[in-house]
Amino acid sequence: MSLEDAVARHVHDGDVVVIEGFTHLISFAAGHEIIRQRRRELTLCRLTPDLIYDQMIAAGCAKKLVFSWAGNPGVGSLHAFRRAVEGGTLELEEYSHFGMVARFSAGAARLPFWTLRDYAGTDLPKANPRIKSVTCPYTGEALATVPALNPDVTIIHAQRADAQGNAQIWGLLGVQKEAAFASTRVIVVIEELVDERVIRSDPNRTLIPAAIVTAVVVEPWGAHPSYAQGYYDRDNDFYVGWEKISRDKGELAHYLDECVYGVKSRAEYMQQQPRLMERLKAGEQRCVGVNYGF
Amino acid sequence: MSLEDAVARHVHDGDVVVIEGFTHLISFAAGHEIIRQRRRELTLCRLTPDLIYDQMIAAGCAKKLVFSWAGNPGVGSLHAFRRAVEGGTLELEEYSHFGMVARFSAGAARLPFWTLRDYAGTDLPKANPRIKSVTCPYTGEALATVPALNPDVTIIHAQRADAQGNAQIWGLLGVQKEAAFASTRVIVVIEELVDERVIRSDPNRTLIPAAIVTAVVVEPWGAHPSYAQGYYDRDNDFYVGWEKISRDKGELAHYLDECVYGVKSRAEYMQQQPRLMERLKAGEQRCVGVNYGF
Amino acid sequence: MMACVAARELADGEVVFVGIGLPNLACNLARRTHAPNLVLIYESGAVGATPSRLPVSIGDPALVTGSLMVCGMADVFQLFLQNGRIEVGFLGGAQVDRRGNINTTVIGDYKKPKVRLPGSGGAAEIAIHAQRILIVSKVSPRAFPERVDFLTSPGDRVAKVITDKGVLERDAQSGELVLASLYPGVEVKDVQVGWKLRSRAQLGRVEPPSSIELQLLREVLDPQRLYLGS
Amino acid sequence: MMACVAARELADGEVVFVGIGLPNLACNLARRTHAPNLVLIYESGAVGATPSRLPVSIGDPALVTGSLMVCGMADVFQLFLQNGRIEVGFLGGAQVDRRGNINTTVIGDYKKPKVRLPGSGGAAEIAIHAQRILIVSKVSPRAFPERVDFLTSPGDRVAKVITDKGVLERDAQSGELVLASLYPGVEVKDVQVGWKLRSRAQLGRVEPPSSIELQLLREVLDPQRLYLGS
Repeated sequence: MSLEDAVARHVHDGDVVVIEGFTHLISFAAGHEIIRQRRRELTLCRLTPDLIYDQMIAAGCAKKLVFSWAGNPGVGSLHAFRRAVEGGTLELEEYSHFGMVARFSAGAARLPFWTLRDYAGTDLPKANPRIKSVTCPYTGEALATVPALNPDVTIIHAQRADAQGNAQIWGLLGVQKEAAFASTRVIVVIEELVDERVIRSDPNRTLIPAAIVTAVVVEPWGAHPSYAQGYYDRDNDFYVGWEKISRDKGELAHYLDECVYGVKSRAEYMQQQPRLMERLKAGEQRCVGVNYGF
Repeated sequence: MSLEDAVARHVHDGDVVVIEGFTHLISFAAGHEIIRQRRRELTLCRLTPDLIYDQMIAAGCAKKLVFSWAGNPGVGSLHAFRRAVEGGTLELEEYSHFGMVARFSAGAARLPFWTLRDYAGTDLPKANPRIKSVTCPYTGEALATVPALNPDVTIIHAQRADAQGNAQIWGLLGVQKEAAFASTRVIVVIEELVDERVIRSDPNRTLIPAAIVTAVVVEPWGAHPSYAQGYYDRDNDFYVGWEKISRDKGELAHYLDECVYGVKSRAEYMQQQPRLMERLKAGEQRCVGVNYGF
Repeated sequence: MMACVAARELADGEVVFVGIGLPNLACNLARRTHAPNLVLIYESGAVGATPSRLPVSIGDPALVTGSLMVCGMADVFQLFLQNGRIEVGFLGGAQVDRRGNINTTVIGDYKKPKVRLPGSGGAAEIAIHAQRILIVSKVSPRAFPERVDFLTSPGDRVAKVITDKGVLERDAQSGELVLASLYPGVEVKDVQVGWKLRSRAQLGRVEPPSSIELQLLREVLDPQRLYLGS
Repeated sequence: MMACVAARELADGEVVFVGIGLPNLACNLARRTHAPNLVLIYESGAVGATPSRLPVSIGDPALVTGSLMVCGMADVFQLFLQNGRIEVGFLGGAQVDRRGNINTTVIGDYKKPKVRLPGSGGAAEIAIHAQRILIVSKVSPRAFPERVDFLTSPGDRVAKVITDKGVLERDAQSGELVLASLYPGVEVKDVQVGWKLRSRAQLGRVEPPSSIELQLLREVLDPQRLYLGS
């Protein structure tokens, strides 16, 4: 299925949408497609909104943001996000990283809440009344709780999968597994389509099984300017450059026009900037394999 | 460190002891060493007591058993266990598999309890008052809880580790990670000691980090008659044969005399039965590797 | 016969939580006949296994080699079962009662058992979370009492009980097991349970195993007759 | 200077939860001098990383390649942090107050912020679960108010605040930050905060960076001066 079709079918106005990936494997391709298809009133959830949600906020897709750290990692601010918050046009629901991880964990286990030892002494529960507490039935102590997060659709970028969607990920795993299992629909976007035998040769590497996958999309370089371990490096220059682009509404609009609205697909996006491949292509560092024989 | 030293130092009379591994990677070597060192009054915890706890119960190591399924998988009963229970000489604390998994999960996360949707309509909470319930602070519904399990010592058999104890496991993972993180002390018994570079070549494969490991012991074939994926197959003949041995107290005592008390180490145990290696040695089924480059 | 009937209960593409023995045979028979896309999930964490030999336990290494995914047991119970991803669960038991409740814990009193059975394992949560439960068990008045001695797995989601004489179903209205169909050559009076068993108004007659089913079972799936018995 | 002082605070063999920037530099400096067995854990899930280049984010691929373990974030927060396995945690913040509380959420009112900062990230739980917190932050009356506008991370476990002028410590009795030592050439009056800062009776004087420390920082660890500034 093409990414255009997958977004058209499975991402609707008003949906609770998750594009996960902690620095690694963030599906910018899917974010751009959602912008191109002008989805509106989305509730965007993610630990780290990162540049992709900054772009989606700037493009008017978002009604609300559920998050735990909104910055340009290692660089500075997300300026479209800041303008929206400081201007009062974006609703916020804010946790810490552990709180967001716990929300996805509860959602994935289909429990209504998750228990964590956290938030004592902080102002976070005052800012977010959905952070509550529960009393341990054994020790009597009070522990923090967060409610389950069950997105309408979660989009995961993975290194490889078979045609059914059995997806393997290595390197940083973030909360992708929990987000996918918590979700009603799951779109898996992959760098590389592989034969089922490749997946079956190393079943411990499979993070997301086809049984929970709604659509599989092959989209090489679909995570740029984020990265895919073993495929291409993070485009740090782009992250640094985003500070200047996002500070200025006009420049940001120009970026969207040129690199998002101005292309039809990720393939066109990559043709626009052919030097990316030579600059970012990954070197070789193969793992020592294992034997699954018996 | 030798297994003899590891057990002498880290397993004490009266301890809460876990030897985990779901069918796969059960450290029979450690169980036998505990029997040889005549540890007493142990609280043995494990989802499936399996033959190893049947042997430890027969040898008089156990005061109490915490478990969820006590049988000889695919064969029949654990007769030493049954004699002890039907004779009233073994204290039981019984859960379902999910309950035991949840107890280890709570212990590993250092929470006092874990929440699960389970036990409604069953007699299990009547048989075990430690199964309680909690009210969801969001939906008001009642959910089951189990208390954390934090063993004094957990013993894990792993396929390979470096000298520090960074241990990699593939194939069935059971609850080994949770049991190890829940435990005060962790003994990792391994098939193969590898250079740190092997571990570092595939960090996603590491299940137990050296930071939580108390002792590392190299003990090839230490899981027999259980198995180690990629090293040797399960000795099903032994499991089938256990039915006859364990039915009869005298035969069981004879087995312990010959194969446990009668040998000093796993190496001697293996010399006793040289045909095991040719019969059970694993074939080759290598995984397709991955690239960790960037 | 029981394996064939169980196999026919499975629809193609379903996600099935499998135990060892007859349920495993039934699933693999279904995969080779009408349901090639059945997804088998074992309690041990193996997903999508295509074992190259008949597994002797749910932790058999043959279920791992060449499977689609292997995950830890916390994931099996939280992400698959409790999450509601399992469409069919197989259970057996020493006792099955009038309401489809199952006992795999003790015969007699819990504190002073006459017979100590293995216990729940995953059976309690399979019965609670799988969308549809199939019980496979030989029928007799002793094994099918009015009420189980210990309720390990609630019967609410039990759809059918596949026995060696015929198939019982859980009646939606009364909640009790009723006789739904008989195997060839079996009469109603041959199905004896510990309560007054009612029959469906339209009692079905189960088709005998086809020659293809028999051949697969006897020559491919269980040539050593580990589970087929006869 | 701040990186050197932070590095010296780390004991060999400790398990450290590391952020990017100066804390990362400090840890890698410590690893190459007095603490070769420091175990670095990044929020992103990389354990025991030995990065071949200076990581530009805590999710840098260089932290993964050749690390000892990579785990999901649920494990990072539950099995490492909440489990109590982290001995030292590094934090920074837009505001640090008299009691060591940190604000990384908003300047001004939460509902109508003057400046919207990134938020907690993992800072709330690092402050609650790491056994010892080290704050690294440049000192000024604005950045060190009497009370933070928003309390993101509680100060209870703060051991030291490493600034660009000297080191503050949390006084065990009063619970407030006091001046503990000064860098070479800095006077007490140069350390300006938003409250009346008390000093330890015995005010320490920090040794300047050794030539080895300087060489490692400038030529090996951050040759491009991404984080060293000057």
